[in-house]
Amino acid sequence: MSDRWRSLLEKICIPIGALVAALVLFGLFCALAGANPFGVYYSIYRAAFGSWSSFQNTLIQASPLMLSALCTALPARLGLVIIGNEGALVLGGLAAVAGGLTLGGWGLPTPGVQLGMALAGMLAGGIWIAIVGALRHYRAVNETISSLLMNYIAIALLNHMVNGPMKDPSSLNKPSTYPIPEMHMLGNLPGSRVHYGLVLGLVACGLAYFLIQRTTFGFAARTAGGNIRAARVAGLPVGKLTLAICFLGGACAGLAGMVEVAAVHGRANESLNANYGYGGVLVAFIARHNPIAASLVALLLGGILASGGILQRSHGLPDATVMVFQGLVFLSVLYSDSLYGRLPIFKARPARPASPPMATATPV
Amino acid sequence: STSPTAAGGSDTLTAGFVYVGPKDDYGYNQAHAEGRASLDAIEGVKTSEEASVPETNAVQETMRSMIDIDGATAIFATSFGYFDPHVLALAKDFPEVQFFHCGGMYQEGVHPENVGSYFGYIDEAQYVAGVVAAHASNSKRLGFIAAKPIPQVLRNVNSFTLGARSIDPSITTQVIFTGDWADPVREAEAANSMADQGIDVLTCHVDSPKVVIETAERRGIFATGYHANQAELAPQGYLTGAEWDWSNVYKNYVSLMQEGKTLMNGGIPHLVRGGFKDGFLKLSPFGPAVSASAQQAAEAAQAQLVSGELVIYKGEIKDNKGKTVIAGGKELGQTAVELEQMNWLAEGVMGSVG
Amino acid sequence: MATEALGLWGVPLAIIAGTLRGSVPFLFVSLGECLTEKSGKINLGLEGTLLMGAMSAYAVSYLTGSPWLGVITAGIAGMFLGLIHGWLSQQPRVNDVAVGIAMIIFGSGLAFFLGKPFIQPSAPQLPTLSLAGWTQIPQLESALSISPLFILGVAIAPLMQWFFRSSRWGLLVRAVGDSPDAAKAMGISIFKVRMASIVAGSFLAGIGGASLSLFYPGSWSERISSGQGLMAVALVIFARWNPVQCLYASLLFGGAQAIGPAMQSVGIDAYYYLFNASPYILTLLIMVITCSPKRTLTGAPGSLGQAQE
Amino acid sequence: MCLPLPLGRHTGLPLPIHPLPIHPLPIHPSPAMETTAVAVQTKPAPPELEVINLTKRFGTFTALDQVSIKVTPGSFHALLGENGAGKSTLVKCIMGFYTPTSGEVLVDQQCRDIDSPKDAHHFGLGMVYQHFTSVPAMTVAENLVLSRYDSPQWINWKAEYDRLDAFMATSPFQIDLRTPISQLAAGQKQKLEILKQLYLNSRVLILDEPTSVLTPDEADEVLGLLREEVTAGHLSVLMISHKFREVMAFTDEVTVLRKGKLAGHGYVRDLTVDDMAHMMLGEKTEATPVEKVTVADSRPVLELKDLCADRDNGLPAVCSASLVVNSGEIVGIAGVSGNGQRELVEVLAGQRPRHSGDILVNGEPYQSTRREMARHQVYTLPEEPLRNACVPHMSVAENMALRTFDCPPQARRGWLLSLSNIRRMAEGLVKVFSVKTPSVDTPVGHLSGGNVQRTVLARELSSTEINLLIAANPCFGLDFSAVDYIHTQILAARNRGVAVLLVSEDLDELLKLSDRIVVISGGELVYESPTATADIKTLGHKMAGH
Ligand SMILES: Nc1ncnc2c1ncn2[C@@H]1O[C@H](COP(=O)(O)OP(=O)(O)OP(=O)(O)O)[C@@H](O)[C@H]1O
Ligand SMILES: Nc1ncnc2c1ncn2[C@@H]1O[C@H](COP(=O)(O)OP(=O)(O)OP(=O)(O)O)[C@@H](O)[C@H]1O
Ligand SMILES: [Mg+2]
Ligand SMILES: [Mg+2]
Repeated sequence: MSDRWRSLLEKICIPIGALVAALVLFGLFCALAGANPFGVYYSIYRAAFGSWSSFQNTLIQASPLMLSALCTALPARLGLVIIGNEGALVLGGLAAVAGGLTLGGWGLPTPGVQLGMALAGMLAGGIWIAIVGALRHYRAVNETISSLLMNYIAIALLNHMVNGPMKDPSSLNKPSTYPIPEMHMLGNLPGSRVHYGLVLGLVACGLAYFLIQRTTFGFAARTAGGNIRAARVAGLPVGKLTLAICFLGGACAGLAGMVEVAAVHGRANESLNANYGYGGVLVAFIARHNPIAASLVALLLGGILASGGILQRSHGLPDATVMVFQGLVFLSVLYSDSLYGRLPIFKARPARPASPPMATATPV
Repeated sequence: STSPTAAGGSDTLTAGFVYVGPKDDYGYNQAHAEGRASLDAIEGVKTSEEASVPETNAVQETMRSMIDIDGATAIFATSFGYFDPHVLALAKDFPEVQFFHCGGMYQEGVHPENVGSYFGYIDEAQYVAGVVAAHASNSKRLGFIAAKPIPQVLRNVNSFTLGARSIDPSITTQVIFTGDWADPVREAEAANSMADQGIDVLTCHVDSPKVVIETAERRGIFATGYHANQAELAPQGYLTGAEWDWSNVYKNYVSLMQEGKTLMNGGIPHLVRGGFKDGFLKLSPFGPAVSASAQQAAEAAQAQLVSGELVIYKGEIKDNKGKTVIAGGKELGQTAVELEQMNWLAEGVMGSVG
Repeated sequence: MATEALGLWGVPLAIIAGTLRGSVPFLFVSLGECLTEKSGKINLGLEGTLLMGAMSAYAVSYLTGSPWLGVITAGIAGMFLGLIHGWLSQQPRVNDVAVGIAMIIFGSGLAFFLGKPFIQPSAPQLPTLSLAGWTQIPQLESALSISPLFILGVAIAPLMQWFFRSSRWGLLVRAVGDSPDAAKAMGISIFKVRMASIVAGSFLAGIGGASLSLFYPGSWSERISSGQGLMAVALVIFARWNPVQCLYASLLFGGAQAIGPAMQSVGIDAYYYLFNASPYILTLLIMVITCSPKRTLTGAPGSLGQAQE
Repeated sequence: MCLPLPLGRHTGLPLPIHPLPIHPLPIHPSPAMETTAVAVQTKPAPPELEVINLTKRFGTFTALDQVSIKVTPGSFHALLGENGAGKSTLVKCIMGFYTPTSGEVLVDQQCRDIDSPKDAHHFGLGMVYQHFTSVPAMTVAENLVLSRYDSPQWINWKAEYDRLDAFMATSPFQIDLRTPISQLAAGQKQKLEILKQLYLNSRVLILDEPTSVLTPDEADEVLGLLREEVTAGHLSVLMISHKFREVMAFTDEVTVLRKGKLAGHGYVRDLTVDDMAHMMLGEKTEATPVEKVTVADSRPVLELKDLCADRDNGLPAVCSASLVVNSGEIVGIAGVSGNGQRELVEVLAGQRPRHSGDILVNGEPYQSTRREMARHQVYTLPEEPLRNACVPHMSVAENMALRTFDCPPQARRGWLLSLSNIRRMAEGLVKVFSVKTPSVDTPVGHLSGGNVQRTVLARELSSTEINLLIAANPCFGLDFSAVDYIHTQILAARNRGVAVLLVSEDLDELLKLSDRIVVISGGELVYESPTATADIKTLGHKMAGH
């Protein structure tokens, strides 16, 4: 077995092993709670991936998570740990509504309004996280903490706006903004009930990957993220990079907010604050901040969320069961990351001194 | 006779219930879950329920899965925020399934045929609770801990105050908005700060009144409950409470459906609302601190509400800024549209809608 | 005894009372986080620990009738979650922030799952200590009826400070947090020291949870915590990794929580969403003012947030 | 020329500076040393330390292969070898810091299981690591107390201070007990490391490049004192060093490693520098002779005008520095570490904001932006390259592209990376600069210190149009062939007309390379002289702050 195959096999086996381990643990947990683990497994499978209809549910749950995850994954390349996704998302949604209503009011055609909403959402989310980046760069304020605090502030702002200045007086018992006209809403992918947010999410993940790995901007960001002192020696504009990458990350979360309002809610209200932000943080970390991997992890989380209901309805388990499941899966996947290169089966045999390819591999 | 909507021609009626929070919250969701549980005893009815479903497209997927996987033919969506766009979207996709939404938002001609609304005038019970509170209060100052200044909540605040002021017009109600449907620490903080202000009867409109009632008991003041019966939490100070009685409502719907009636064939009205008279509400049993005279007054008020003799919103009513909001001689019955758009606080309420 | 209204004087009183009541969970989680971070690891999962503590304390208090047993159980439940965090976050390539967020989900999921049967019943509460023998004003009396856990927390803060300065273990924790390489060279097991700090920190956070369910607001429900566990991380930075300053920061936060309701109760009620966000705005502002790119934060453990080799 | 021994040890006064040997000469220690007041007391004799057939593998890579070494009691033993030969790995295995793959460590002829430095301490072994191992946030006293394995659970600071003061009074060096480590200069930190081992009563002292951060004076002082202790029979020392001068002057025995294998052993009195170099490299090499040519039409390239900068803690580090560096000239900045030279380089390299003052390059204001660096062709060799100039987890190729990744051919249209061109260029540089790396895709953090240095050198010196080179301690910790290589490169650059600012704590290096020498002390440039006419005595006095 050559080393390449071995490492490929490792990359496939370890995550699958982690999922299996999590399922076994969760099965034990369910058995203790009095449910039949195998019935539970079957239900989860059926509800998340079992049919096209249920898989669509998974896709629907996954799409905001992909965009939201980028808000953590992109700045992470610069060494910043940002957890302000929720805040950027709700403000993005709020701004998208404001933009959509304004542009719609001017009588712009639908594509224009949609583009305007997307830009407004991205701008708002982007600026919100760029503030975090600016505080980091110019005031050395810890970005994790400031972004956490900014979440609370953004949600308060959302509540303030939809209950006050931006309130539609006819939204009586659930204060909301004015609705976006039906014709300006984002539609569904043909033949499905999955909205175009999924496409946006996948495209954004692909673009983010390309940006980081294949462009000079990404190179500069990775350099600054890997060692800021080296980046300064190379004269890289660390401040501009910080602001730019925070803006891009925030813009992705803002876009997620725009998708939520333009494809689902049709208006902004407190339902926007539905924990897609923290879900996104987790997705980004599990994907080790790799945007492509993030889209896959988002699918996994989407599947778990999609199967949450069936646990309650078919097995009489309480609503918190899905959280336990989610926690177990993520803890197990996080742990599995540490196993790369440690499992004897996947270890390369110690090279014999005479073997030619290793001769160069002896640093002195 | 087979039900026209039953899937697979079976006689069993399957109903799905969706709650926004945990179904044992001592409050809003619990009241619905208890209503659902009352259907267990009925022959030929199967229910399926899911709790803690957020008001995102997750609820659409939940309802869809109840229909597809559990074979539900009737869905009870119990959170206000489920209606638009979620229930409406699903109703379009499943024209043969009936969707009942708790919140009274159905509008004839605007919304699909297979959507119906149900809601109760719980402010009637709040009015009666106000009557009891007025008797119990020494300081003549009542407190109301409210989540948000939305019409439903304001209506409860006003009815509670009007009920109290029908006994003693000098009574005032302090209202504090916490801004959140569930935030125990802030609710406790509000309760304490009201107790510090000398308020001696508390009530609330939040998702789970547990903390408010318990704090009131600890501070040695009275409380009236909301959503469900919280008497156990305050054996001393619990006066009474405005409770939902969803079991009546749900049983009623189910028996209509079992008779083959549907929203679509006009057998079930699209808008079902009611108060004491229609069995939507009940009062918690009176607590030990309720005097005989208070009890009499409360029972009298309840009886008058049932008979229609008593109309809560009868002019002239001023708001707390002195403006007349309901002109003298004008009567707004429970179905009046104005009441559903309430954005004022009645005279005697201290606070503002922000 | 007729209760006199205090009018505007009620605001400062309510804030003081709110401070004494509401700061306990902040105090315990921030002390726990302080201990954890001094060893060089971040535990963002204290939110889950707090909920687990609140649930288990309430459950045990209800089942056994002894609130103090509940407090101990809460600590132990916290330690259990701390063990998981401590072990997992020290594996190579595993990031502690990520583990923290996964632990929030796992811890709160477990707490909600196991806590279902305990939402309805009323559990015996911790006794109240009254410091108000000298006054007849009922509002003051109630404001000065404080939690025994408050006293405990106030005592732990300087003790922990002293622990870091004058005990061998305290020095070890600081050494591991500031320079793991140096600690390793001294033959200290970084893994064990961090594990012990995380577990002990989680013990404290668990007790913080007990104070929520067994004293104030004094009941168990799934929304009992409003982010106190998450805020612990902010509080510790705010307090510059100094236990006594954690005490001050917690008092400030407890007080800030009371501002919104207290203002409304005297009729100042515009912008209450923004008022409710005031603790967060305040923290952010203070951090912006006190941080500077020209200086490193004093007290920050050198290895905080750095990846395991 | 005999070794000058320090005189003012207990006076607390700065030491008088002695003329330094410029070329390494074989010097034998004067055998009969005066016994010191400290050491005469009844200290047990050091144990014998022996390593037999020790092998250590990191993954598939064998860092040590069947190495044996013996440190006899009361000897001063040197461990030599090229960068990456495995010296540090060997001593870390002895100390229980690494677990050997196979082989035995014997103390007093008994096979011992040493699993941690604590066990090693139990057998009287103590080590000063290549990198400092004090805790920066704690004070000297806290570090000393913590380092003791038997310190009490609860510390009575008053009593501890009394004991520490007493220890300090009798110790060879004095350091203020209440200063946090982060405020100590490098030399002081190194002294503290050694002090710590004396405080711990270690009998066999292992030193990993202990003098690399010290001035020659300090190095002689420290090693001289240790030599006394060894001669008095209180201590054995196993020292890793790249400096033949020190080896010849202070040690008795040498063991040489080459590529993880034992390459030789011998007594210093029997060996010459050439012999040792031969053992290290396996072939005869000679230092490349240094030749300087005079560069025509020299013009000012770098001008500093009243430059001021602050330290991390906000206190001033560089005060009103004014300086000119001309093309075809090497200006050396001499100084004891911690006198502001690091901050000065950081400002020039763009790592630190300046407080006030101007920097002109080619007569134009210079802000250390990437565009200015490219326009004026300014390159930097910062000290500690892994910390200052490389991204450890990025590949050698990517690190080599740090200067050029945004220019064609490595970037297409200014934004699209061409990974193949980046690799190709790196492969070329790896050959030219003989960087020893498994492949250009290896993370640079996996290379040995010398090869990291070479990687940076390749990146910074590969441009044909260098105009200004700023180098800070470029040879820190490198073996002599690497040092020779770098010196040759720097001189070649100068001879091409490059202006070079060379900051170094190694006075020998400055005297060898620079045309003009400037002394920095307390953040101020206090002395300047052409190297040819520089008075070494004055230099020493100025460096010491007189
Ligand atoms: N090496 C450094 N260490 C610490 N702080 C620094 C350093 N360099 C700059 N700063 C501080 O960071 C802030 C921004 O610096 P500066 O504007 O030079 O960054 P920049 O990377 O050039 O950003 P931009 O390109 O956006 O201007 C200033 O407050 C400055 O004091
Ligand atoms: N932890 C490690 N993992 C993998 N390889 C290592 C590790 N530590 C050292 N090596 C490798 O082992 C070899 C020997 O390293 P070592 O640090 O012992 O060299 P050295 O002789 O001390 O060199 P120098 O003079 O530069 O200090 C080097 O090639 C190095 O890359
Ligand atoms: Mg070494
Ligand atoms: Mg080395």
